[in-house]
Amino acid sequence: GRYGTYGGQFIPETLMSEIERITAAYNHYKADPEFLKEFHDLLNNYANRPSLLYFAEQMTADLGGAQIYFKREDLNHTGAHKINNVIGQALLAKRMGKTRLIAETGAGQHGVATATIAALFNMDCEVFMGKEDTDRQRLNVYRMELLGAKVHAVTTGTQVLKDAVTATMQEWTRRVDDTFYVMGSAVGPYPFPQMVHDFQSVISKEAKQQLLQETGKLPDAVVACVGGGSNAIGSFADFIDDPSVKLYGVEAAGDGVDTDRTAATIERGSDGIFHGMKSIFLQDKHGQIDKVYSISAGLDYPGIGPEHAALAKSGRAEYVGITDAESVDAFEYIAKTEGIIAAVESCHAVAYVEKLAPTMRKDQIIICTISGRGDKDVASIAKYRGVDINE
Amino acid sequence: GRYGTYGGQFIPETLMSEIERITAAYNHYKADPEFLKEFHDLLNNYANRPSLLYFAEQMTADLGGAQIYFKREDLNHTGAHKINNVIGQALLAKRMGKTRLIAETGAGQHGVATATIAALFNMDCEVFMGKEDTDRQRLNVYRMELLGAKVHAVTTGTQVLKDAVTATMQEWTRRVDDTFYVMGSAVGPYPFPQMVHDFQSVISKEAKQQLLQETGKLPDAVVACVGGGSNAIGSFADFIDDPSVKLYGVEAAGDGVDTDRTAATIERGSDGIFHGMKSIFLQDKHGQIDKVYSISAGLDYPGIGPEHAALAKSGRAEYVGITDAESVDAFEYIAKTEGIIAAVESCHAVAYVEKLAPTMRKDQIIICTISGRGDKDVASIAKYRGVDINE
Amino acid sequence: MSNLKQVFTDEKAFIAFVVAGDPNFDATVDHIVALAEGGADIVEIGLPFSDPVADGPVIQEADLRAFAAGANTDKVFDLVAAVRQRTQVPLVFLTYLNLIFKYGYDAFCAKCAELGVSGLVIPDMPYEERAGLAPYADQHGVDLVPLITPTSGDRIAKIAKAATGFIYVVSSLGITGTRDEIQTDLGSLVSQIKAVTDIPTAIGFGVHTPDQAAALGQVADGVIVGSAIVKLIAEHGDQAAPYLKQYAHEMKAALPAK
Amino acid sequence: MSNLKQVFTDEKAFIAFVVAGDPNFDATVDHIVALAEGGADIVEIGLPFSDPVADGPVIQEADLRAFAAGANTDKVFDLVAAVRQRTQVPLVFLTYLNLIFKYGYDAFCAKCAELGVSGLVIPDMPYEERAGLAPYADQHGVDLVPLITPTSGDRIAKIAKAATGFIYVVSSLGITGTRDEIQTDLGSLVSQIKAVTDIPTAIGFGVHTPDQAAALGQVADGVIVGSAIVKLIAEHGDQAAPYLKQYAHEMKAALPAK
Repeated sequence: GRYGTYGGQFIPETLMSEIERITAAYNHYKADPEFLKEFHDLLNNYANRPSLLYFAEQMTADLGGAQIYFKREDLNHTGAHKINNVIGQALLAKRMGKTRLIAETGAGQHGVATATIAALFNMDCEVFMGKEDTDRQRLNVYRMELLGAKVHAVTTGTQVLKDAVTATMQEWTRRVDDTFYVMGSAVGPYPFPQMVHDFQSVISKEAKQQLLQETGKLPDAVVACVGGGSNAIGSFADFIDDPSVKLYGVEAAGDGVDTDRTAATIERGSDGIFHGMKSIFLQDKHGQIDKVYSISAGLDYPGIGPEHAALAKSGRAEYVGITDAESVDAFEYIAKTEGIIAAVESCHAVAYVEKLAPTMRKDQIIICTISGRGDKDVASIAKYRGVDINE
Repeated sequence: GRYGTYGGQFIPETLMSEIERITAAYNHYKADPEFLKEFHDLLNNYANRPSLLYFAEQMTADLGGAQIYFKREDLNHTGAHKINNVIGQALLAKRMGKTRLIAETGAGQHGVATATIAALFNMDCEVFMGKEDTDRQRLNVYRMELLGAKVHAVTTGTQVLKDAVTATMQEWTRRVDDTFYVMGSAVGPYPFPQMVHDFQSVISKEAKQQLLQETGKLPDAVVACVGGGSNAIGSFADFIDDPSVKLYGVEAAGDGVDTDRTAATIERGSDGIFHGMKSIFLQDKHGQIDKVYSISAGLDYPGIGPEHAALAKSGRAEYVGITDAESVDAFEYIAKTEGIIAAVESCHAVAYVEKLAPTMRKDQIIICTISGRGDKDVASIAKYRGVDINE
Repeated sequence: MSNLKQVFTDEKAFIAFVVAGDPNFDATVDHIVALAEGGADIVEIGLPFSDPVADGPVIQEADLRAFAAGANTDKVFDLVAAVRQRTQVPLVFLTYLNLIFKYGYDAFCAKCAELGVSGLVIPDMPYEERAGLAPYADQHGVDLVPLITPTSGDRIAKIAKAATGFIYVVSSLGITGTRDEIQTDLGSLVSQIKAVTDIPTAIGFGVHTPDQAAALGQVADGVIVGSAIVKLIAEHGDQAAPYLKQYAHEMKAALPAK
Repeated sequence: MSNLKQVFTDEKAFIAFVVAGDPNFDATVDHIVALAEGGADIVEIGLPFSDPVADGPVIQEADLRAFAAGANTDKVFDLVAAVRQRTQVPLVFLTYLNLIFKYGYDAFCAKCAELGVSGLVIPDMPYEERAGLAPYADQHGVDLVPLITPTSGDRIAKIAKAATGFIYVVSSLGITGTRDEIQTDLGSLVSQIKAVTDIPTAIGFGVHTPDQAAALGQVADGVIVGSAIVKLIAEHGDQAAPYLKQYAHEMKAALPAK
C-alpha cells in the first residue's frame, strides 16, 4: 500500500474492514480473465476505446521542434478519461455485490461519469458536490439527475471539492454494506490509487502501442495535466519503466506558483496525511488544508495522488506549473491550430508542450494527453476574456 | 441531378458555372483513390471513425421486442455526424484551390464542424447564422470564433436557419472565386445532396459491416431523424438496395403534425422549389415558405433533402413524426437506461424506436442512428421541464 | 413570344423595378403609372417571395412591407389588372420559381397573358431548369427573360440562344443593390451575347445614376434599375409617385440615342 | 503508558468532549473546569482540523467557531496549559493525524507529556497506520486510544491487544452526532474486546441522555459524549459552564456502579 514513503490507508476504522474486502476483491479480479474481458469490452464497446493517438501536424510545424501527438481522451463517451476508471471501479463494485455507487465531484465530470455507468449498470447513484459547485454547475447537476443520480449539495466547510470528498467519505462510513465509493482520482486510501492507476493505464498502453505501430519508436516525453493525477498516472504508467521517456506532470498554478491563488501542490505543498493517504498537500504550517484555486475545476484539489508524490521525490517524473493565463492561451491556440476544443485542464498540458517542443529536436516525439473535451469550458473562457455569452 | 422528380439546380445563374466546376471536380475526385484515401484517413484519424455500433442491451430488454443497436455518431470529434460531410466538402474545396469556406448554421452544429475543419486545414471560414440564433446560442458563436471563424448574424427575414441559408447563398454569389459553400445537410442544388449522401454513407457502410460481423445479419429496420436529412441519408444509403431493410425517417412534429408549430415536412408539406432544389417544403398555398418549429434546432428546417422526398414518394422509406414531448421523454429514457445523453434531434429517432421495437420479434434488429450528443440540449430540456438551471 | 423585343427597336430602354404592394397596392399602381409617364419603357414588378436568394437588403425590406400589406400571388395579379386600367406600359414579373410552380406553370402563364404581362424574370431558374416552365410560357406568349452574369462564361451561348424578350445582363457578382463602381467588363460580356443572338440586352444590378445609364446605354440596349427606385419608395412611401416620375425622366434622358 | 486506565478502576467513567476554542479559548478553559467539577472523569479536547472526516455537522460547526477564534495547534497547547492551572482532570486530544504529523510526532507527544495530556484519539489513524506515531507515544507515555467499530469484525483482536489507556467503542456507523436509537449489539462487541484485553472500554458516537448512560454503562467501562455537549456550548456560548456542569453531573450520576 505504499509508494516510497507515500500512500497508506489513513481512514476511519469503520471503513477498514471494507477496505480490506475491496483490496482482496481487487487483488482477485485484477487477475481474473473474465473481469478483465468485461472491463475491456466496456472500454471498447461503451467508452469508445481505443482513443485516437493523433499527430498534431499543424502544431508541430508551428512550434518547430519535437513531433507532437495527442492522446485523445476527449473522444471517450462522456468526453474525458474519467470513464475508464469509473467502469473499472463500478465493475468491481458489481462483482462485490454492491447495488449503490457514491462519488464526490468538483465541477461534475466524475459525477457525470459515475452516474453514466450507474445508469448502464442499473445501480443507485448518489453524488456529493460542494454547494458552491452545485450553484456554479447547475447544468451538470441536471445532467447527473437525467442519468438517474441523486445529487447532494454539501454545505459544510468551504463547500467545494475537498468538502465533497469529506462528505462522500462520511456517507460511506454511514452505509458501507451495499455502497461502493467510486474514487474519482488517483487519490485516497490504498488500493484506490492503485486501482485508478491500473484502470487508467489503458491510456499509456494504447499510446505506446499506437506510437510504436506508427513510428517504431518510444516517445521522448509524455506530458499530462495533474490535479489528483488520474489521467497523468494513466498516461505515465506504461512508460515508467522506460528510462528514455521523460515524464512531465503539469499542475495548475492558478495566478502563479508564488501566489496564494494556486493549486500547484508539488511546487508549493508539503508532505501530509489527508483523505486517506500520505502525500503532498497545500496546507498551512499547522497542517490545516488550504483552499486552492485554479481556473480549472478539475485541477482545483489541494493534494496529489501518492504515486505522483513518489515519482516527484524520486525524480522519475518532473512536475511543473502552468498558470490560468497560459492555459487559456493554449485553449485558444489548440482550437485555432488543430480544430480541437480541449478541456482547460488538458490545456495546462498543452501549454507546457508549447514550451517544451521548441527545445527538442525534430526527430523527437512528445505524447500529450488531452484528458477531456473543452465544451464545458467555453463559457468560462469567454468570461475570462471579458466576452458576454449569457444567452 | 434528379431523384425521381426531385432535385435539380435551382440557383442563380451567377453560381451555375461554379456548380458545374464543383460537379466536375466532385465527379473526378469521388473516384480518385488519393482523394478517397485522404478522406478516410481524416475520418479515421481526426473524426474518430469508425463510430461504435452499440448494442443497447438495457433498452432492448426494457422494450421487450427487437434488438436495438445504436450507431454512435455522437462519439465523433465535435460530437455529431456533421463532421463526416464537412471533411469531404472541405477536402474537395481544398483540391479545387479554394481558400475560404462559408456555411450556414442553425443552432451552430454545422458551423462548429465547418470552423473545426477550416482550422485544421488553415482555411478562412465565415459562418452565417440567423440573428435570433446568434442571440440564443452565444456559446456556439464564441466556440466558432475560438476556432478562428467569423460569424455573421443574419438580420433579414425571420432571422433563423432558412434566412442563414439564403444569406450564405447570397455571400456565395458575391464571392465565388476563392469560396466554397459547405452545405450542412443533404439539401441544396445538385451535386450537394449527392455529395452529402456519399460523404455520410460511411454511417451505413460501417453499420452494415459491424452488424454483419457481430450477428451475421442485416438489420430489419434502420431509424434516423430527418431535418434536411444528412444523417438519415447516410444511415439509409448502404441499405437502400437491401429490400428486407425497412427505412424510417423521423421528422420533428413539434407540437404535433396537425398543429402550426411543426417541422414535419413530409407529413405536412407539399412539392416546391426552394434553396436550389425541387423537394417537399412546408409552405402556404401561394408557395411562401413557412416558419417552422421544433424543440430541436437541428430539425427546424422547412424542407427535406430531395432524395428523401423521392424515397418517400416511392415508398422505399417511411417518414413519421415525433413531437417535442415524445422526444424529451426519449431524451430522459435513453439517459437513464443506457447512460447516453443523446442530441434531442437523435431522440426523435429514439422515441420512434420505443414505439417500433415492441411491435417486432426478438430476433429482429433495429439500427438507430444517434446523430449527435445531447450536452448542448441539457439546458433546454431542463427549461422544458421547468427546472431552473441558470448558473 | 411577346412584344418585349419591340421595346428596344428604336430607343435604348429604361426598365424600372418595383415591389408589388410596397408600401400598399394602390400606391404601387400609382408608382407604376408614374414610372411609365416618366419614361420607363418596361416596368418590372416584383412578386415578393419569403426567401429572396438573389435580392439585397433594400428589396428584402420592400418585400416585408409588401407582405405587411398582404402581398400574395392572387393580390399581385389583381394589382396588375388595376395597372392595366391606367397604362399599357410593357410589364414583366420578377419572382422566384416556387410561386409560379405553386400557382401552376400553365395557369400562371395564362394569367400573365390575360393581364398583358409580357415576361418573367426568375433568378432561381437557370437555363438547365427552364424546361418545366418553358412550354407553357411559349404557349401563352410569355417571354422567359434569362439572366447572364459575369460568371456565365461558356454558358452564354446556350442561354442567349434560348432567350426571348430580352436578356438581363447582371453587372456584377452578388445580390441586387446600388453600387458606385461596376468593375465587370460589360462590353465584352454583351459582345459575347450579341455574337449569338439579336435579342436585346439590358444591364441591371447596381445601376442607379444617370451617368451610369449614359455609360451602360453605350454598351447594351437598356438598363434596369431596382434598388434605387425601391429606396425612393422607402423614403416617400405612398407619396413617391412624383419622385419616381422625375427619376424615370432623368434616367431615360440620360440614355444615349440608339 | 499514562494514568488513563486507572480512571476506570473504581467507577464507570464519563468522558466529555469539547472543541478547543469554541467559542473562544477562555470559555473552553471554563467549560473544561465545569465538566470536571460536574463529574467528568476524562475530558477529550478536540483540536480542530479543516476537514474532519469523522465528524458530523454539530462538531464541524464548533470547529468553524474555533477557527474563527484563532484555533491552531500552538493555541490549543496554550489552552491546555491554562486548563492545567485550574484542574488536573485527565485529558486526551481528539484530532486528525495531519496536525500531529506536521507538528512532528516526537514533538507533539513530548508536548502532551509536558502538559499532562494522557492520550490521543485519532479517527483517521487505523491500526495499520499507527507504526509511525506509536514509538513516540510510547516513549513519552502518551496513550494511543484506538477506535473499534461495529464493522471491525476480525480486526478487533489485534486492535484491542495493541491498545493502551482505553478503547473508544464506536456505537454505530457513520459520523459523530446524537442518535435516539443505537442498534448495534454493543454487548457482543465489548465482549469480543474483553476476550483479548483488560483495557477499559468507553462507548461513544450518538450518546446523549442519562438513560443511554445508564444502559451503556452496563455494557462498557464508560461513555463518551461529544455532540450533546457541543450543542449546549452552541446554545449558551461562553455562558455554558453551569449547564455543562449540570449535564456532566446528570450523566455521571446515571452511570451504574462498577
